[in-house]
Amino acid sequence: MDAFIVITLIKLAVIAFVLLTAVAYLQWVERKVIAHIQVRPGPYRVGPHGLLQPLADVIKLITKEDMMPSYVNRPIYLFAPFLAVCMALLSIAVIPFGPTIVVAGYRTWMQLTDINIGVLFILAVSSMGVYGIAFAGWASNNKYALLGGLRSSAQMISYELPMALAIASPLLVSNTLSLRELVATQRGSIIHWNIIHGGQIVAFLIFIIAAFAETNRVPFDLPEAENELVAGFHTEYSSMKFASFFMAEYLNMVTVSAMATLLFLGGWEPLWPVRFGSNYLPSVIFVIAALTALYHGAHPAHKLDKYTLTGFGVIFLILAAIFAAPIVQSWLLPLFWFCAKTGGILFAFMWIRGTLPRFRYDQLMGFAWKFLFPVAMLNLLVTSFVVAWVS
Amino acid sequence: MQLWLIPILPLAGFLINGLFGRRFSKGLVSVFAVGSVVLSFAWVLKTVLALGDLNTAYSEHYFTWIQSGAFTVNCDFSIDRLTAVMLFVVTGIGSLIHIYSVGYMAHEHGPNHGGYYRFMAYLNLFMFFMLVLVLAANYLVLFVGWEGVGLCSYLLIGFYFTKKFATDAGNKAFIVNRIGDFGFSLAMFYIVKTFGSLDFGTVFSRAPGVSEGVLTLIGLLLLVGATGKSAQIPLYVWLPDAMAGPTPVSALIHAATMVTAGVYMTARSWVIYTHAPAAMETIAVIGIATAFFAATIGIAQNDIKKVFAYSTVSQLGYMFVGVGVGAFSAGIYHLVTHAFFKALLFLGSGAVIHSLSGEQDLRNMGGLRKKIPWTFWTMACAWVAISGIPPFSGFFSKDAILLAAYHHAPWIYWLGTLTAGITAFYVSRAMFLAFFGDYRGHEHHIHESPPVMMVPLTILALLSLGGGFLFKIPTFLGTLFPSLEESEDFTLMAISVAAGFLGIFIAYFMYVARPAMADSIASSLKGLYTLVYNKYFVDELYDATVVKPVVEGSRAVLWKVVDVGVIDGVANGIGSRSRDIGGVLRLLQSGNIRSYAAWVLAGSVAVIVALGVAGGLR
Amino acid sequence: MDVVLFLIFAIIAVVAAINVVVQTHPISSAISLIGVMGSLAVLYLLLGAEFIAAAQVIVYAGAVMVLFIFVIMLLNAGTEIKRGRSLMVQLLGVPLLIAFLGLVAYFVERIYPQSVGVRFGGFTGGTAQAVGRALFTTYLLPFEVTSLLILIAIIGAIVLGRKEMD
Amino acid sequence: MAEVPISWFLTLSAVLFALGVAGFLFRRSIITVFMSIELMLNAVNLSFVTFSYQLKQVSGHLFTFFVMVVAAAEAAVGLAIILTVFKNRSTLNIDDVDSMKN
Repeated sequence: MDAFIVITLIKLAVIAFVLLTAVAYLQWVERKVIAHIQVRPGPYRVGPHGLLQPLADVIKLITKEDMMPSYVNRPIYLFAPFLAVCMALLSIAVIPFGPTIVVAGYRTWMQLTDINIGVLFILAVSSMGVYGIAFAGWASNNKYALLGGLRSSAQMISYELPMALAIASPLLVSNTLSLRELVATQRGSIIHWNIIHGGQIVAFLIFIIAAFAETNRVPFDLPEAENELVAGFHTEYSSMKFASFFMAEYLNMVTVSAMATLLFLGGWEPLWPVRFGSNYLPSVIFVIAALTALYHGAHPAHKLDKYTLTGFGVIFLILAAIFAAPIVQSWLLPLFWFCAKTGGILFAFMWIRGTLPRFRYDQLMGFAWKFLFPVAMLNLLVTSFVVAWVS
Repeated sequence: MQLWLIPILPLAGFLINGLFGRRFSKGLVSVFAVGSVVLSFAWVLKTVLALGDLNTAYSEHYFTWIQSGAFTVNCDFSIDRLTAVMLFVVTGIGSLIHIYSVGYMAHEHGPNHGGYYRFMAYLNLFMFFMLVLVLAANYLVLFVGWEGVGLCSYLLIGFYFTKKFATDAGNKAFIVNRIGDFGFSLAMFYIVKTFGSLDFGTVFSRAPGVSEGVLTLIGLLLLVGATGKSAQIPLYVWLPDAMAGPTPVSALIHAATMVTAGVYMTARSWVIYTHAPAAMETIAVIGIATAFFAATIGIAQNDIKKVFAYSTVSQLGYMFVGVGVGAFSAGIYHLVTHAFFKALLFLGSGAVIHSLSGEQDLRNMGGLRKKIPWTFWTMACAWVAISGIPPFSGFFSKDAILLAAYHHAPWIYWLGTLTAGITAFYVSRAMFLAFFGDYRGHEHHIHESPPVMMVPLTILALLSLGGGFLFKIPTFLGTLFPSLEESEDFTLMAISVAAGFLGIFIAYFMYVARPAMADSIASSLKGLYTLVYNKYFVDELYDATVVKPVVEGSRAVLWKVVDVGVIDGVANGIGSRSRDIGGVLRLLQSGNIRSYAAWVLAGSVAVIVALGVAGGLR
Repeated sequence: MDVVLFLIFAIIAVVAAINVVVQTHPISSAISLIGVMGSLAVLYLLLGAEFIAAAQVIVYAGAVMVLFIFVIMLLNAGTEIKRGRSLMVQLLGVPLLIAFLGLVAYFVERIYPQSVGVRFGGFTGGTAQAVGRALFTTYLLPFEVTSLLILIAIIGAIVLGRKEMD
Repeated sequence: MAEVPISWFLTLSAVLFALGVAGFLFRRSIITVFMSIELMLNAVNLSFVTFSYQLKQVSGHLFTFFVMVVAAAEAAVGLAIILTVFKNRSTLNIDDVDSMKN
């Protein structure tokens, strides 16, 4: 019992640290990606290649003056960002990153807690997430904020339906609500994943589209459409409270990406079977990365690159060596696959943000109710018939 | 053997035409209506052939209809020789008349547009109920058919519901039949009380052990039912009025099939009657009285259909005589031959009416022999048959009845022979007035009816001519009924044949040779003529003794006292008391939702307290 | 542990419920109600009703209450106006309410012995699988009827919400 | 580890229900009154789930499920009605909606 608590606390600390750091750097990655899509360098000044930019941003946000507008509903105004971050963090608790591992003699899951209604839990928590935005919009006592909040809550309840239906299909195929078992049924290679094996490509696409809307991302970022609503629901927020909404958005992105990975892409299962050498892919990738970094370090474009890139090359080489070590492979490899898949989806988020324009609001709602919802319904129907037929 | 298929086919026809006939073309309606009945006839043929000699009844059990204690009524059909005869008559004549109707009703539109499919649907429904009646294996199922044909009779008499006399005639038929049905119901109650069952088999096997008095009572009550359905004294008054319906209806329902249901039922209950001589005697007396009485009325009627209507009443009286004197098979024999020639007479008169575009009065006809010869010759076949001219069908059956009557009681024979003469006279009168002499009417486009009408006429004509010796019904039914020791008596036969010839001769003399003579006789016997012409004032008598008192009584007591005083008083009283109470309760209806909620809360507290006090919460 | 959990969430529920009643602003009431629902969900978990707990959060907190908030925001419903006291309701309501609560509590305490207790994991029949099985076998007809009801409610809401309401 | 007496759950349910009734009786805003109804439904749901635990049957969960669904449908229609009432009468005070009186 005590060991359980201690292990859980340790896991909690590790996950919170990694996640929050990752979120901070996700923002850096996004800025870089969009910058490169738009053919400009992006953050470059703080640290090598702008790597310390997130740190600078955090310091800036914390030290900024915390504006408290007059005539706001103070308790709710303060409560809203807190709620948003809380709900975003809560769903991470049930997401597994890997299989059961043994650390220092203790068996544990690479997950904070495994509950057998994991999927329902995530749905429940994500449905609560809308309150943060709605309250923020309402409590700000600002018409732009109110409209943004209204829009976002309407949008989120609308897209929750096709999302839930899209989630139901792979659940039917895997016949479980537990996220761990969900991954277990997709064991093997890419052909065993729900997206291929269960024929859930339609559900996957619906899920991704709905996820974009749920996280208020381009092309569905109507709540913060700056040309119409200034900054939407967080118009009146500044400093850390503003940062909280920002963080919540990125956390939600991570959550839905992880969900997509678990539901459709086989979780931490490798792309192809181990017996064909999938275990060595990370090492190979890191070696290639290291070689590239070392090459550029030898032929620096900038003055500092000579040291930084070489350093990175060395780090990559060390990582490659670590991944090649059999002792840690058992828990590091699943983590690698999971992060790779989730990262891929996150990259798609940024990629789409860099390329697609924004919807109009009525188009957005019409799309949800008149297209996405019927298609999701149909997909669920067909899936259930197929499942009933097969079993 | 799927006996149920026989009645179900017309029922299917009824449902199809009744539900969808409005959208069908006339041809399609005809196909369903005629097809279902013809198929039914074919199935009867197949069934009877497959069942062989039918010496014992063959029955089928479908389901238990009523079960109450030891008393059970099943929905059963059974078929024996009597049923087989009836089935052939009903489906055979029914098919012919359906075919005939296709032509006769072809122009049916106008005020009741869509009358054609309605007519065909009713006709099919009638076939269904009639077949149920005939196939029934117990009194209750028979009663279902009995009531059903009564319903269809009502619907078809009042077919031209936009005309008041037609609906009045329908009502009259229905109400008069209620009296008979009341007797029938009482008879059934008594049968249940006595035998504990309504099954024919059970009742008849137990009948010999029951006292004569009880059987007489049952027999007389059944007879009341039979007099209603078969238009015997004193309940015959509805049948002449029933001619308000279309002519095929008169032929099928009011001549060939439904009105003979009483005869069939009486013959079916022969076991009861043979053990109740007094009831048998009553049947015979009622029968001969009706036969004579109706025949005399027939003399003075000018409406061609009325003449045949009274003739039908009269001939039904003959059948009752046959049954009443114990010659059940002779009665059924006459039922069959009568079905042939009377259906023919009606259909023929229908053809005449059709040719004259609706003219029914004999005084406006005349000389039609030349204009519609085919109709004339077919009707002439019926004429000789009903007049009892040998060797045509009517001769055999009438002779069989009269012979049996002579052995039973000679006075019945003599009255019957006289009636035979009168029958020959009035039928001849009608024929002479219609087909001989000069044309007295105004319609100038007299034309022969279409083939679809003439083919059934021809078939019926052949049956009227040859039916008597083709179908030896007494021999066929000999195994079913007790045989009477009958000796062929050529003297009696000759006398009755002579009466027939005499009737025809007198009619020829009066209406063809000396046309003025009829009127002079009528004026010289003015009192008698008026009496007969007005049907002995029976309708007026009933009106004064039954209808008026009932109407007046209803008006004075039921309406003024019971309805206005008691029923209205109670209804209005409840209404005004409710309003008073409502006036008090209205004060609670404040429109304030929260006060409603407070009352709901008070109610739930009261419920909890009551439960606690009553000990429900333990 | 179970008792502590129960007490924590029961107290949260009661306090939030009182808050629902006494707050004058609808949105405060709504937030309090969400609190009640959330704590009830935890109590459901304690009672072994994990599916119902999830459904409680998804349906009540996630959908129904969002609708409420939505309407409050849409109508910009402010603090309620105090006027025209309904004396009868006050007179009738307070004693009745006390009587109701007292009676129910009395009977509950009398009927249910203290020995019968609730313990986490004491009942494991509330999984999604068990509920689903019962839903699609024993309770299939009510389920279908309910779906019909929802359809009717959707149509009703659309009809009521149309612009050309007059 | 101490067990929680069943009666506590039921009493909690009764208290929540009574609070719902109180809200219904003493509040004037239609929206708050409506929320009080939801509170009562929740209280009843708690009883159902408790009974389900006591009887070791899943039926109570099903009843709760149906109550939830009905509550959701009710909320949809009820809020639509509130919107209509507000549109036509520009009031959210329940005492002003009394045209059904007498």
